[in-house]
Order: sequence, then C-alpha cells, then structure tokens
Amino acid sequence: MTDTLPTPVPGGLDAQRLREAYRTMRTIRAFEERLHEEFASGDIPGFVHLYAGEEASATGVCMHLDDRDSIASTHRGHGHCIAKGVDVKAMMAEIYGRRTGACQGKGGSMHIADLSKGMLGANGIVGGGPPLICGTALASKQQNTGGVGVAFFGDGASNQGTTLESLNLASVWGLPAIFVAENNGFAEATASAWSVAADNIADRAAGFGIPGVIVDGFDFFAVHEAAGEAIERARGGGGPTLIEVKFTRYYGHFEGDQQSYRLDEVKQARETVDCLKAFRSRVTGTGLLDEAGLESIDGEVFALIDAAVAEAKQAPRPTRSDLETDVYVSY
Amino acid sequence: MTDTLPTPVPGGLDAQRLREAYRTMRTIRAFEERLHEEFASGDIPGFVHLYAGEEASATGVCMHLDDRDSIASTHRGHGHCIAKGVDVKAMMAEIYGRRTGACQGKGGSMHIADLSKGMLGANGIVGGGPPLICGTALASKQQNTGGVGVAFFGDGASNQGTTLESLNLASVWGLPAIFVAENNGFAEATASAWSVAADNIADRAAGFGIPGVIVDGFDFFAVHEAAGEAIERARGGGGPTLIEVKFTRYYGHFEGDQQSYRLDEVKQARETVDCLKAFRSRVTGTGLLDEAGLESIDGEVFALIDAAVAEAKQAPRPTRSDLETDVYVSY
Amino acid sequence: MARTISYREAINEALTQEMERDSSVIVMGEDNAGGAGGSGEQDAWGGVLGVTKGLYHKFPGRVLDTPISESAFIGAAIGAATRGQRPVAELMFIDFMGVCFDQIFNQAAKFRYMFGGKAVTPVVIRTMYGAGLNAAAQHSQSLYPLFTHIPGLKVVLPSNAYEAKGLMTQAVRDDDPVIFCEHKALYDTTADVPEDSYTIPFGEANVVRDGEDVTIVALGRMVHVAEEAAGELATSGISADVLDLRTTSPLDDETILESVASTGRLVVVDESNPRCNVATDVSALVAREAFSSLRAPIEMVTAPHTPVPFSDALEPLYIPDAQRVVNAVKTVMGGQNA
Amino acid sequence: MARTISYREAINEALTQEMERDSSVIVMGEDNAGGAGGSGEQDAWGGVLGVTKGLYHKFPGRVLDTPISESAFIGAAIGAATRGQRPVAELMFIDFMGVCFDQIFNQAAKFRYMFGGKAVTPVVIRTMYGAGLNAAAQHSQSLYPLFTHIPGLKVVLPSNAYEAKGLMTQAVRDDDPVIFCEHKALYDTTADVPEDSYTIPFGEANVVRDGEDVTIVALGRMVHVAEEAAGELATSGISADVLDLRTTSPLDDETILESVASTGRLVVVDESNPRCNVATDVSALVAREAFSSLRAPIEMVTAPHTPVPFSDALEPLYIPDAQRVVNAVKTVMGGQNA
Ligand SMILES: Cc1ncc(C[n+]2csc(CCOP(=O)(O)OP(=O)(O)O)c2C)c(N)n1
Ligand SMILES: Cc1ncc(C[n+]2csc(CCOP(=O)(O)OP(=O)(O)O)c2C)c(N)n1
Ligand SMILES: [Mg+2]
Ligand SMILES: [Mg+2]
Repeated sequence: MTDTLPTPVPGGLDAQRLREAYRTMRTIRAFEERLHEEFASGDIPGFVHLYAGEEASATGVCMHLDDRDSIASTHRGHGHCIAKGVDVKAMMAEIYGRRTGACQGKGGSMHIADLSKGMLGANGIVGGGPPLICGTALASKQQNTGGVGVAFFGDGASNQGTTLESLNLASVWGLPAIFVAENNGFAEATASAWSVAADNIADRAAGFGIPGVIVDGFDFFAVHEAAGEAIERARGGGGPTLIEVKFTRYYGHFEGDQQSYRLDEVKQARETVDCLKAFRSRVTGTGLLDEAGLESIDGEVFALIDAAVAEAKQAPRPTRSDLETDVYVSY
Repeated sequence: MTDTLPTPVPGGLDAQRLREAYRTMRTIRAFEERLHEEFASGDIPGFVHLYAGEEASATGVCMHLDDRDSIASTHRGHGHCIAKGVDVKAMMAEIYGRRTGACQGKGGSMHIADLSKGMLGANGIVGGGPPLICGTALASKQQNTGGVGVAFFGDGASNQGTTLESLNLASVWGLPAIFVAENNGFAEATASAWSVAADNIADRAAGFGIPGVIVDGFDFFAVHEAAGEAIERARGGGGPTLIEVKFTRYYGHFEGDQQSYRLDEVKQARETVDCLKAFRSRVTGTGLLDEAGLESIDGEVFALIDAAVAEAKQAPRPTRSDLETDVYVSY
Repeated sequence: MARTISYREAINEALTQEMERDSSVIVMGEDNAGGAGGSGEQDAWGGVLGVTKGLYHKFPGRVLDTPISESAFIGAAIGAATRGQRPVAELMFIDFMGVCFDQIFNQAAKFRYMFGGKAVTPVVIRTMYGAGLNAAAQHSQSLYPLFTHIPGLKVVLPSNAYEAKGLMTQAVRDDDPVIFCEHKALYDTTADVPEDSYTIPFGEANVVRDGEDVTIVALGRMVHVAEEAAGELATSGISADVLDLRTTSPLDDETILESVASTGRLVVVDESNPRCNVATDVSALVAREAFSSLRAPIEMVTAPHTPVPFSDALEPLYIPDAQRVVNAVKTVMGGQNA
Repeated sequence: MARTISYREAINEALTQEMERDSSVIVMGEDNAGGAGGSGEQDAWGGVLGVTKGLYHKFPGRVLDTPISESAFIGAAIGAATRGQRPVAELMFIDFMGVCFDQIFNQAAKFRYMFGGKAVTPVVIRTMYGAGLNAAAQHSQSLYPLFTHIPGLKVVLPSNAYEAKGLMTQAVRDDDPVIFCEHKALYDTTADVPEDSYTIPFGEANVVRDGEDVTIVALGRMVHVAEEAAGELATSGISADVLDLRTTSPLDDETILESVASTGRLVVVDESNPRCNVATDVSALVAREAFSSLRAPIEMVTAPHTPVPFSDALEPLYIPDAQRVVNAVKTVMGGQNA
C-alpha cells in the first residue's frame, strides 16, 4: 500500500484557512530562527532542537485536528506544539525556564506539553510517543468522541522497537491513530539512508497490515491531503495509517552541532523547495491570497515572537518552593 | 521478497544425514512426550513448554550448523537445544533441577544453555534472543569465522520491539543472521492470526530490506532447504533472512494449559501432516531409508530418554554451597 | 458481609466493582481475556493465572487482549490515562519490566512534574512478583525496589486477600500511576474479605502484630514470614511488633519510627535482592530518624545477591524464611534470648 | 608520564589503549563515530559528547554506529561478548535504560548464574548520567542504584580523569558485565593522568581525604562536592574522612566500616533520588555492621524525591551541594560546631 501521492491543488481550504496555515508555518519558522539566534547568545539553558524546514508536516497534519484529538511529539517538538495550538509565549517562557512557562519551567524545550490542547508533550525519548498515542486513540475509540491520535516521530525513531510495536498494536486494535514518520534525512549525525534498512519508512506499513504513504514534506498541500485522508479514515473506524514525510532538517541536530557529516544540502533546499516559499508562490499564483496579506501575517508573527522573547526574559523564575511540588496528585 | 517455496526433494542429504535428521526429530518428540507424562506426575518443578510438533524447524535449520554457529532460543527451547547438540541427559537433569544438569540445576527448562555448542540459552523473555544473535553474528563477522547466528522466536515474539529492531540492525550491519519465526498459531491463548497484523510474519522482512520466506513447518525438507539457502547466503556475506515456519503447537502453551481457546486442530495435524510421519513416508517411499532402520533409531531414542529420566531422578540436587556461586567471574 | 475468598478472587472482585462503578476503568494485557482470534472460547484464560477471568464477558469492549508488545500496550494504558480513561494494565511478570520500563518511569512517572503539574495519569500497572514457584531467574524476581526508587510512581504490595481488594480499589481510584505488585505464591491464599467495596489508603502501614521488644518491618509475602517468626519468637518470650508496609511509595515513615521508638530494635524482611532495596531504605530511615532510640544494630533479612535459582533444592534457601527472621531478631536482642 | 588531560580524553585514551592491546575490543553506539551514510565526514561526532572521537579511523571495522535501537545493539554487544568479543557499547544517556533494560538485567547479568557458571560475558556499557547541564527530566538522571540492585552487574562511577582511565581499563579487561557511568558534567574536568595503561581494581574505595571526626561517603561527581564540603568544614575545625566509592557493585564494605569505626559518624552523599539508593544502601550497611561505633544518626544528602527540573533556577537546588553536606555533617556532629 506504499504509494507516492501526486501534489494536490489547495482543495478544501478557503482563504481564511490558508491564512491560518501560513500563519502557523511562519510562526514555527520565526520561533525557531529566533531561538537559533538566542541560543547562540547563551541565554537559553539545555538542549534545543529546531524544527525549521519541517513546518509543512506539523501544520499540514494539525490543520485537521481539534481539541478532542491528541498528538505526541519528539525532542524536536516546537513545531508540533505551535501547530496544535500551544500558546507561543508560554512555550518561549518554558524554553527560558521561567515560572510562566507552559510547564512552569520544569520541563524545558524537550518537554513542552499542553494536555488541554491534546498536546501530550515533546518527548526526550526517541520512540516515546507512539505507544502513548495508541492510548489516546484507544480512549477516543472507547469514548466514541471521533477523536484521533497522531504520533510524530523521526526517521531515527522508526528503528526503535517502541515505534514498531505501536504500528502493530494500533493495527490489531483498529485504532484511530496516525503515525507520521518525519524523515528529515538524519538522526543526529546518522543518515536515514543508512539506518533505515528499507527504501522508505513507509514500506514498513505493510508488515503491520496498514496503509503506508509517502509525501513530499516541503509541500504543505501534499501533507495536508495525505493527512486528511488518513485522519478521515481513522475517524470513520478505518484504522491507522503510516505517513512518511520526506524533507530536510535546516539546522544541526541540536543547536551547537557543527554538521560536518553533511555538505550543503540545506542551502539548496532553502532556495528551491522551502515549504514557506512553495506555499506562498502556490497561493499567490492562484490568486487566493496576496503578498500584502501574507506580509502582514509575517509582521504579526515577528511581533509576537519579539514579545514572547522579551516577556520570557523578564519573566520570574521558579523558586525553591516549586522544587518539590507536582510530583504526585496526592502522596 | 516474501515467497512460498515449493516442497523440495531430499537433495543433498545422504542416508547418514537423513538418519541424523530423523534421530534428532525423534529425540525431540520423545523428550517432549515423556516430559508431558512426567510433568503430570508432579515431579518436575516450574514451567514447562513443549516443542512437540515443531521438530522439523529446529532440526531443519540446525542440520546446517556447527559449533562456530550460534542459536538463541525461547521458553520453548528443548527442541532447539537437542538440535544444536546439547546433551540430552544434561538437559533432562536440568529440567529436574539437579546438580548434574546442563546449568547445575540453576537454570531449569527455560534457561538450558550450552555455550560450547553455540547454544545461547532458552530464554524466558519473549523477544530476548534476536538482539543476542545480532551479537554472535557480529562476532562471527568480525572474527571471520564464517559462522552464522540463528534466532528462533515465536509468532508472539514477532510483535516484540526487540525482535523488530534486530531485523533492522542485522540488515543495516549486513550480519550473517537468520531469523526463524516459528509461527505455531498461538502465543499462549492468543491466535497469531489476531496478534500479527499482517498476513504473514515474513511480510515484515521487506520493511527491513531483507528476504522473507515462508515454509511449511511440518515438512523437514522445506525447512531444510529454505534454511540452507539463507545460511549459505549469510555465510557468503549476503546478510540476514527472515524465515517464517508455519505449523501447530501440539500441546498447550505450557503444561497444565486446558486450551479451551482452540478446537481440535491438533488432532488433525498429528494425523495428516505430522513432521515425523511425513519424513518417514518420504524417505521410505523413495527407498533411501527403510522402516526397520528408522525403528531401530526409535528404539535407541526411547532408551536414551528412559535413561535420561531415570538418571535425572537419581541425580543429586544442588546444595546450599551452590546458592551463591557463579554470579560473577570475580567479585 | 465478609466471606473467605482468595487473593486472586479479591483482586478480581475489586476490578469488577470498580468497572461497574466507573465506565472509564478498562483492563488490558496479554491474555487478560485470552482466546483472541482462536477457534474456541473467548476469555479462555483471564490472565495467565486467572486473575481477570470473567471480566471480558461482564464488560464488553473494556477488557483488551494485547500482542506481546509491553512497551506499546503499557504505553497505551498511560496515554489513555491522560485522556480520561482509568486503565489497569497487566505486566504479566514484574521480570518483564525491562522491555517497557521507559514508558513507566520516563513517561507516566514524570508527566505531572515535567508538565508543570498539569497532567493527571491514573494508570494502574498490575504485575506478578516473587519466588516460590520454581519459575527461575526471569520469572521470580522481586523488583519493586526499582519502582520504589522512581519519583512519581506509587508502589503497592498487598500481603493478603483483604489487603489486595482494598488496595486495588484504592489503586484504581488513585490519580497517580500505581505499580500494583501481586505475589504469585499468594493467589491461592484466602482471607475474610467484605463483599462491599472498600479502600485501604496508601502510605499507612498495617500493624499486624503488637509487640514490645523488636520491630519487624515486612512487605508482601514476607509479612507472613514475619508473622510466623513472631509467633515462634513469642514462645521464647520475645514480643515483636510486626508492620506490613502495604506501600513502599509512599512509605509510612511515621508508623515505622513510632514502633522503633518504643522497641529500640529493627529487623526488616524484604524478599528482594539486598542492594539498594526496601530493607536498606527502611534501615537508613531509622538510622537517621530514630537513631537515639536504637538499642542494637539494624538487621536485614533479604534474598542473597544472586539471581533466583531454579532448582527446588535451592529456591527455598534463596527466599527469606521465618528461621532467618528469628535468627536476625535474636541477633538484635543481643543473643540474650538465643 | 603523567599529563593533565580531561575526563573525556582519559576515557578515550583507555579505550584506545585497550583496542590496541586486544583486537577483540570493539566499540558501538549511536554516532559513536557519526556520519554513517551522510555526504560529509565519517567519525563526525565520536559520540554525542565526543568521547569516542578518533577511534573510528584508528580501528577500522571496530567502531560501529548503530540505528536508534538500544535493545538490539546493547543486546548485540552482549551476544558478541559471549562469543569472544569484548564490546564497549554506549547507552548514550543512562535515562534511556528503559528501552533496553531487559537485555542488561535479564540477559547479561544472569547468564553466568542461570547457565551454571558456564557463561562469560565481558561487556562494558558506557553511559552518561547526572544533572547539571539543564538537560531536564529525561536526560539528567542518576539511575545507578537500579543497576546496583541487580546481581550479576558491576557498577562503576569514576569521579575524575585519573579514575576514569584506570577504571575503564579495568572495565574492558573485566570478565563480568560492567555498567560504566560517566558524569556528563565531568567531561571537561582535568587531572594528572599517566600515559601508560593502568587499572584501578573494582571494589576498592579511594580515601580522597583523611579525617577523624566524620566519614563522608560519596561517589561520582559527588566526590567533588564532598571534598569541597570537607574543605569548608576544616575551616570550622571538623576533619572529615572522604571516601570515593568508585564502584557501587562490588561495594568496598571494609573501607567504609573501618572509617566509621574510627570516626563514629557517617554522611553519605549521593546524587540519585533518595529511595532505595546508594545512600540508603551504605547507611544500612553501617547501621548493621558498625552500629556500636556510631555516635550519631546517619545523614544522607541526596536529590529530592522528584524528577530533575529543567529550569536553571531549580536544577542547582535539586543537585546536592557542598552547603548541604556541611549542614549534614554539622547535624551529625551534634550541632556543637554549627
Ligand atoms: C531512546 C533514545 N535513544 C537515543 C536518544 C538520543 N537522541 C536524541 S534525538 C536522536 C536522533 C533522533 O533522530 P530522528 O528520530 O530522525 O529525529 P530528528 O532528530 O531527525 O528529528 C537521538 C539518537 C534519545 N533521546 N532517546
Ligand atoms: C517479554 C515477555 N512478555 C511476556 C511473556 C510471557 N509469555 C511467555 S511465552 C508467551 C507466548 C509466546 O508466544 P510465541 O512467541 O508465539 O511462542 P510460542 O509459545 O508459541 O512458542 C508469553 C506471552 C514473556 N515471557 N516475556
Ligand atoms: Mg531525523
Ligand atoms: Mg506461538
């Protein structure tokens, strides 16, 4: 059932929704590029993994979701958070380790979550998310909410036993679960062409009796369409789908990575297939949105990110009295 | 690359080797049927899982192996042990928990091993063996011995992440490893038709870039041929293969299992496709071996099993001084 | 009304009552029903030792068999718990924790803290522990110290059928992740158990025997060993206070310390391996908090630092028994009653 | 000849020398070389923090990158060890043990015993532990108590570059499975380290400072915290005996007990969470074996019973520091020097 979908027309999305999609992608990009700068300045503690370049995946998938739906993310989770509606200022404050952060500063970049939005958390464990999503999908099924669960994971994570088990479990249980393999070419410094012993991650779907689909991850519309089909099938009781999204990671594995293991694949991607550029030219070319409108979104987004950074830097830090709270509901 | 092989002729095996094959299968069957009786008498401690009905798999594979080759087994390990040349009396003594046992009575049925024979142990953990076999195969490769590693595991174990990861690792590393999925229809009380979300376990091979083969597990010659090809390829540097062997478990999951979850599939299999019967009629039909010769093997085997049980029952038990030894080489 | 039922039945009854009470309670595990996809009976097993038997037919769609994929289905239980279900997942033997530990200790246990207090993960993981059935090194372990170490988990070890029902009911209603450790050699033991639902709170040790000379702290099956020892000690005029911890996390510091404050002597009986276990944990607590009351060294009776041996000649030597507890008590009594 | 090199370099040097000495020594792990399949440099990383950098080119075919499949490749290291190799496998962060623990504790650790003494499994699992880099709840843990609990494993925690080289050399030559825990905040610390190969035996604690009033037992990075505290205490006239455990399994009971026999007071400093950890283990040992020498309660300085917080405002409060050790020592000194 592995198949490459043709690039679709922006069918089904009106101007309003297209603006939303653009705003989401732009917000992710601006968030990440700003973090890239801020990290270099030394103010941000811990590890930071940027999602820049991969915006079409989180956005194309999450456009189909609402609060009854859950997603699980990865160490590279900012994009998924933003696309699922987590508050950008709360995210920024979290990354700065502030008490106003999405997790009161206790989680950090790798653990941003907002359960009220169905965002089950970035995850520091490669392959940590897919089992959890089997559970949220099961809950949706048993509660008859029509909700789905979406597990985002990387090419590296596609070799983790937890991920592979989850494909089987979701299939056996007939769960409304979508597995989005974000193949950005690398797991740390290791190429997916080497670590994934198959031509495509999507080829693994057949071994678990589910459809496997490959999409161009630079093309928002391709992702949107493939995800839409899979999610519709899942909502209708048709079970899980594995979607492989292929693209390139724009920055290093984490901030600070020198990336001597790859040559300048990124430069070319940024120039030729960048998801934001492609989106813009598609929607303006067809006359659906105009440049001015998009630029005003850009302006709003940049202002939001500026404000988020400024507020995060000013925000209070957690204190000793926060250290031992919230380990248990009761103890 | 999933493919069903045609039933081969007994090519490549002379009368001497055929007798060996028969003796191995008969020894396994007799060992297990005797344990079935002895267990009922209450003398045998712990859990016992019988391999009866599956003899063609262990035998057909292990006929190709020698001491430089390793196998990893499962909780249902007696057949693999016997086929890999572990001493039958030492096995029986082990199952009785005696000091003369293969593991001095410390291991029991689920942990019989003989590393000198390349038998890495029965294993109480479902999916425990495949990673280990990646390692023995790696050692063979690095040491240039031409040796291979064979992981036997069940249909249930084919859903365990450790197994799936190992298929990928062996493929990525190009290891001389053979993965033998023994699909006996059930994992405990759960049918493989339900738990394996694909038509065949062998269908999973493609997702890891390796050949997947299905064989009739009641047919010694089919197993022998498929294993021969895979092992030859592996010895020649051609990498791993996944072989799915399909058959039926003759007894319950463990001794004591009432098996209300299945009707009398077993009776039919015993009557129509039993591997020993099929082997006999094949080799006598072609005139390679005669009934009398086979019966004299039977006699020798029964005598061996009788002696093994009698000796095991008489053998000394380990004592307090054995309790804390052999945890470490040095401590 | 109380009747005599088994530990197995008590757990089953607690699950039944909680499933009746609350439709979000669901059960899952390998062969927790049994027979999926087979030609015969569905609910053929009710779990490998029959603990969940019958629930499948009583609660359609709420008892799920699983493939042998502990990471996936334990993780699924955890994920479902974040979305309003109250799953009770079975890790068949505690020994299998190694194939799914990440989901338990890095996911379930940490969500609430990592997410700034915003997650609630009411999952129960039932698991079978302990030696005594000659199940050998990979099916006999007492690994609860590993779970006890982890912040964010609660760890429960019922010592008899009465405890099992009340503690399981509490576990299902509890809003934190609970590791519920059932001793495989206790399933057939019986006790008087009320038919009506009841809970036993976590973190409250049970004083199973009052005494003055020595405190014996025990847990799980070791409570019986401690009681047997106490009975024997009584015949030599030594009176032991025997505490059943019930839960190792939370730990009832207070009851332990009060008892030692009055007896001045402590023996801890723990079936697990001796390093970094509950026996060391309780000993250390007392050595810090009740030092001034202590009149003798603290003794620990545990398994040796070895895997569990298979042979029926060795396993009984491995498991702490009443005689070893008696000896330990006599040691802390300074030999005067030895 | 000794020079000053870093902890990172010391480990690298031990591996290099052992790989030169013995062709069966191999190295594997995620990006232990780095760059596999990429368009640029091979050996691009040498491990996520560069510990194995350079080995890939020096020892062709003996440094293996792996997919992110810890069960498979840690298991492979174990399997290879049963067939004559001496693998050094990297579990990048100790926090990831949950996805591969089974291979470590049910396989490697138990082979020898389960198989009646016939297996030899000389595998080293290198892993990075500890807080201090704001790596948050899933990348900062000190989970060595879990490994220490398991019979059949040896657990090593080098506290500085000198220790790291000698202990790693021993680990590679050792015939038992070794969990080698490297503190991530120590990699850049330096010490005088001989160029020639040397081993430091397991189970022999190092007395890093002699003193008379109190014994401070520490391990890994906490040795530095203990030393700092001892320095400060000296200025208030309290002289502390500071022990670096070096290995928690085997544990050097003797040196601990001797020290406490002479000081009569014990403080244990352990970066891990407080329940069932090394601090409780050492406390319990002393409360049993050296009770009569004890003149004060045993204090433990550990992390709290919480996951590791991310914020740079919280993490320093989480990690035991010298001030807390000083306070603990003053407590056991009966406040007379407080
Ligand atoms: C179980 C586990 N193993 C290893 C790691 C270390 N690690 C963090 S991210 C990463 C690479 C992940 O690659 P991929 O899944 O492709 O995601 P990407 O970073 O490309 O988004 C690794 C190895 C981890 N966090 N968890
Ligand atoms: C990790 C783990 N999970 C569960 C079990 C319990 N268990 C033992 S055998 C078995 C069924 C195995 O089925 P399969 O792999 O098909 O092998 P078979 O018994 O049919 O030979 C199960 C669930 C186990 N031993 N280890
Ligand atoms: Mg990637
Ligand atoms: Mg089976």
